[in-house]
Amino acid sequence: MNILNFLEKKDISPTPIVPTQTLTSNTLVFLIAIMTFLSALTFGGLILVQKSASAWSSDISREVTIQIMPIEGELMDANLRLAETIAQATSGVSNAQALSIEESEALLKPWLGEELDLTDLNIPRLVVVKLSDPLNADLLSLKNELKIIKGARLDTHDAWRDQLNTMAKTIIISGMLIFLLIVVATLLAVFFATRSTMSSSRQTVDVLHFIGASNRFVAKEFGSRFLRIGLKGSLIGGISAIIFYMLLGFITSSYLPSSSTEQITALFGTFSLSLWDIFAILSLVPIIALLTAYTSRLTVRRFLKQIAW
Amino acid sequence: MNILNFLEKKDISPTPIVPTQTLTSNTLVFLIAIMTFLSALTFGGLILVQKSASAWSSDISREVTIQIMPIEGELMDANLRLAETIAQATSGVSNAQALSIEESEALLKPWLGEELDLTDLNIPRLVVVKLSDPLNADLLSLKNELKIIKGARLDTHDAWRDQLNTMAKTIIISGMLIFLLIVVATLLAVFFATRSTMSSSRQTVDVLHFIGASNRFVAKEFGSRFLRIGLKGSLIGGISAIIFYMLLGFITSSYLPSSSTEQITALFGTFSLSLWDIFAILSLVPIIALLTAYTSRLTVRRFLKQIAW
Amino acid sequence: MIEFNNVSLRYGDGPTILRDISFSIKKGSFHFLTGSSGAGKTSLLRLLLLSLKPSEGKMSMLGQEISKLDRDRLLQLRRHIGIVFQEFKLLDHLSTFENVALPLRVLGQQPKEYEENVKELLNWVGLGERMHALPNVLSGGEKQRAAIARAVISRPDILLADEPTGNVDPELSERLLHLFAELNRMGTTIIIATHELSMIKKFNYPQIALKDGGIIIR
Amino acid sequence: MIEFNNVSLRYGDGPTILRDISFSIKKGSFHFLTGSSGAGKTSLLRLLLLSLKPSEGKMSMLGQEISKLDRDRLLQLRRHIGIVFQEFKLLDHLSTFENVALPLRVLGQQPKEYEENVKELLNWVGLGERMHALPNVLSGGEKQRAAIARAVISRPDILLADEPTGNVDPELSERLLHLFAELNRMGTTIIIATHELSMIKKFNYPQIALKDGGIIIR
Ligand SMILES: Nc1ncnc2c1ncn2[C@@H]1O[C@H](COP(=O)(O)OP(=O)(O)OP(=O)(O)O)[C@@H](O)[C@H]1O
Ligand SMILES: Nc1ncnc2c1ncn2[C@@H]1O[C@H](COP(=O)(O)OP(=O)(O)OP(=O)(O)O)[C@@H](O)[C@H]1O
Ligand SMILES: [Mg+2]
Ligand SMILES: [Mg+2]
Repeated sequence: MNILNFLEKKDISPTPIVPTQTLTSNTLVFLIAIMTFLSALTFGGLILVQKSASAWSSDISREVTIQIMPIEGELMDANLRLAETIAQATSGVSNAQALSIEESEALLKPWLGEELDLTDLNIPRLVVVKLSDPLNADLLSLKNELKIIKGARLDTHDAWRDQLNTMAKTIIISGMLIFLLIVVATLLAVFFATRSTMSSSRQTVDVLHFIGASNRFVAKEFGSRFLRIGLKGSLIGGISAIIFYMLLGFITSSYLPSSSTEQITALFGTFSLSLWDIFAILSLVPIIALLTAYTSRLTVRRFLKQIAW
Repeated sequence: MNILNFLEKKDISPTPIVPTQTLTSNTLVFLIAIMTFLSALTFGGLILVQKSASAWSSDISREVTIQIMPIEGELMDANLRLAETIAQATSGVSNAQALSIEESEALLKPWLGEELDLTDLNIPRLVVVKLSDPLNADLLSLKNELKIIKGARLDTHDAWRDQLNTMAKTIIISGMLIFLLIVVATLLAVFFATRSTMSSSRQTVDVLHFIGASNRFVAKEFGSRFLRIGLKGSLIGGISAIIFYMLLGFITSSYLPSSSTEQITALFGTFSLSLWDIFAILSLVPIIALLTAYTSRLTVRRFLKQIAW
Repeated sequence: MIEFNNVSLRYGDGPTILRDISFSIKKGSFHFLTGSSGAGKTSLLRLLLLSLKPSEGKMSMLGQEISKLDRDRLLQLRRHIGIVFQEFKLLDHLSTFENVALPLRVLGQQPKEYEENVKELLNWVGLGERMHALPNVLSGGEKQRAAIARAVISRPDILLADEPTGNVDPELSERLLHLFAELNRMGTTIIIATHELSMIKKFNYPQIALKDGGIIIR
Repeated sequence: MIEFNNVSLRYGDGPTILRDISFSIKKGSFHFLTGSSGAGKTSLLRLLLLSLKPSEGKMSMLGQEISKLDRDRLLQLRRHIGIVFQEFKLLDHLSTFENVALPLRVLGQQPKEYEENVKELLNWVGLGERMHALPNVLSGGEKQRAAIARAVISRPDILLADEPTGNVDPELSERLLHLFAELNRMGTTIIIATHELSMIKKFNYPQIALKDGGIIIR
């Protein structure tokens, strides 16, 4: 914490009128540090979930499938070529490619067993259509045009995507609830701690009043002190959170058995925060510091109102 | 908080020597309440995940499947009956039942498309074997005996179960990490807050010393006070956590669109804590209170060592 | 300068401490305030410091009717009043020097401007060598002198002092009273609460004597 | 009873406050402790209360060599000593009654046992009516009397008092000194630090005078 000492200093000569290094203020710094840490953790978690959810969702939405049923009297290969052509002509499609029989088999194998030979079965065949621009792709016209091929059906995975979105939303909303909870708790904690610090500084306030200091003067002296406490605490908390994430990323990538790493990656994406994410987390620091300063300013004001006549 | 007032009282006549209702102690109560709340939240989350994971896992492990490939010259129906008989004779198996062709089709349909008629295809057939006692079922002998049926294969879903277990373990370990973190933070917070409370009671301690009170006497006076603070704080926190869970369960079941409720249920099971779970969460209350009392007792001891000569 | 009209004071619903008190004090005068322990000397001084409101009656100070002032004007008025508390009320985390300089800081003066004055005054009251000590290592008498120095450093128009010589030896007592007399000659109105009969006799200023809630000026 | 052998005292590496002091005080004696402000009266009393260690030299009290005692024995010894602090040191959250009863509570007495005694003593020092008041609403003199009552309630073998009459009027002062004299007659050894020459003259007990770090007993 020594590197944070600069936060204690002001211009050199006079000692601050409000004592700076008391145990109560250390408690407050610590408390703010914990709360910032927890907020940052939740916040980082939110970023990670949100990222992987949108990654899943865009993976899925970048691909639609045309399924062609084997129908007596239709030439499957010709139909596959036709579907490819129609799809490729649709706006927003980058590429359409029929799966070979072997590829289709590979998709089915886990369900039908290893030894199955599908070559002499008439199984349905698939055309995988890659979208360059999922949002603006004209899937409706594609669907209409496919009607000329008997047994063709367009599968846009909508149901899947909906489910995924709902799930991601649910997780994010729960996370935001917890985040809010922690922020509210932080503010309450600051409020209580400010009051207790104030009341242990009651003597100082009294004396300042008796020698004619205005409420503005007193509030300023306390305000700047609490801003410094808030900054110190939230900096410690924010930096700890980033270190925590770095350690976590390091541990998951190097120590855990790779099978669980895969699980985690599937669930949360990689535990790697980009510079932007770190920046976003660090932006909590000034916010919490300012909230602290503001809360304590309000508290000080109320306190001063109560004790002057 | 009025109902908690009884915690403040002792026998009637003399006022406690250590002041009971100061702002610093209110801050401490509040702080402990928050930390207990967060611990209980994490703890409850752990219970929920653990429960649904073991529910998944036991759902899976209660069932194994025998897959029989269609092989030229074998009578599928006879083989199915034979497989059923062998399975039923194995210890730990409660029931074995071949799936009808329709049921098999139903399993395949999502993958092959609605319109597919499998009746004239020779698809592999399944025998679902329910285990009464998954741990002691003699799957090895079942596997051996099935060798007499050509094209039969036993699928114990081991890969699936492994994956699920790894995932659940990962989540639980992460949760435990967070839980530990919060507990450590609580203890640190109590430590700091105790010190600050002590130093604001410095005057009291001095006076007690000057009139010849022993350290035992002083430590006892403080100890009982901190135990009460810890109890009050952790009770408030624990009860809030339970209320929080109840509200959450209520909200998820009545207000969210049912699709997201399903998602949540799939992920976490229902948000319903059993009486036992509530009991487990509440067991945090005395633990945290005792930890508080113990931490502060140590702090008080150290403090007393420092100031006496 | 100071006018009391039928002022009464009681704390909460306790007994009446001061009953129907009326008096006026002229600018530049010097009074002792006497009365037995618990008679209400400190309470009267707190009225004069504007830190207590009278339960009844009117008071005006420095030409202003107190009940008509808002809070900011009150605090402004206080800057013209210096006070020595019976229990000193020094700030524990500030050195003696900084405690004494506090009123000047509140008035907005910079360290450069007040440093000389503060040091000179500290030397005068015999605290030159304890300047950098914190209050809780000072002896009783040293604290009292620091409190006196803080009260007079800003040359207030009115000086109130509550038993300012209770903790110092008679020699130093007299020296401090000479300091007050000096300030008085320069125009400061002074009211000193004290028990020390020998001082009262020696300096022979008029007395405001409190007895059973009323006052006698002699 | 009390023996000082070449005792010296300095705080940290500040100047030496007491230098090579030797004296002995007999059981049942009564001394005034005098000296100008900052001479070291409070410091000497803190040595006697065992709340300061001498920097050099040996002291023994009640027949025990202090440097040889462990902490528990020290605290035990303190129960035989009553003290009136210059700044009172009453506990703000306890009523006057409870402050005075504190030493008896520490000795393990129950409320029933001490209630009568405490009330009687409070009446004697004139605080009967302020018994349930908290210290911060007491006047200076009332606090001082409460502090005195707390010091004498347990009938200590040694009574130390630091300017116990600095905040009360001469009449009450004399009354309180008579209380001390009464205790003394019953066997308590008494040492009172004071500035009040009139008291010293009137009661005419021997003086321990501090000057420039040394002492003169007369
Ligand atoms: N804040 C308060 N609330 C209630 N009663 C109070 C308060 N302050 C003082 N008193 C009571 O009012 C009476 C007068 O107190 P005050 O301090 O004015 O006396 P004083 O003349 O200064 O006495 P002393 O010489 O002992 O300092 C006392 O009985 C005291 O207990
Ligand atoms: N804890 C301390 N640390 C450093 N110096 C101290 C400490 N306590 C007292 N002193 C200094 O020691 C000297 C003697 O102090 P002491 O309180 O014993 O004087 P005293 O005789 O009681 O004076 P008074 O009559 O003013 O109360 C003073 O100069 C004081 O500043
Ligand atoms: Mg008074
Ligand atoms: Mg002293």
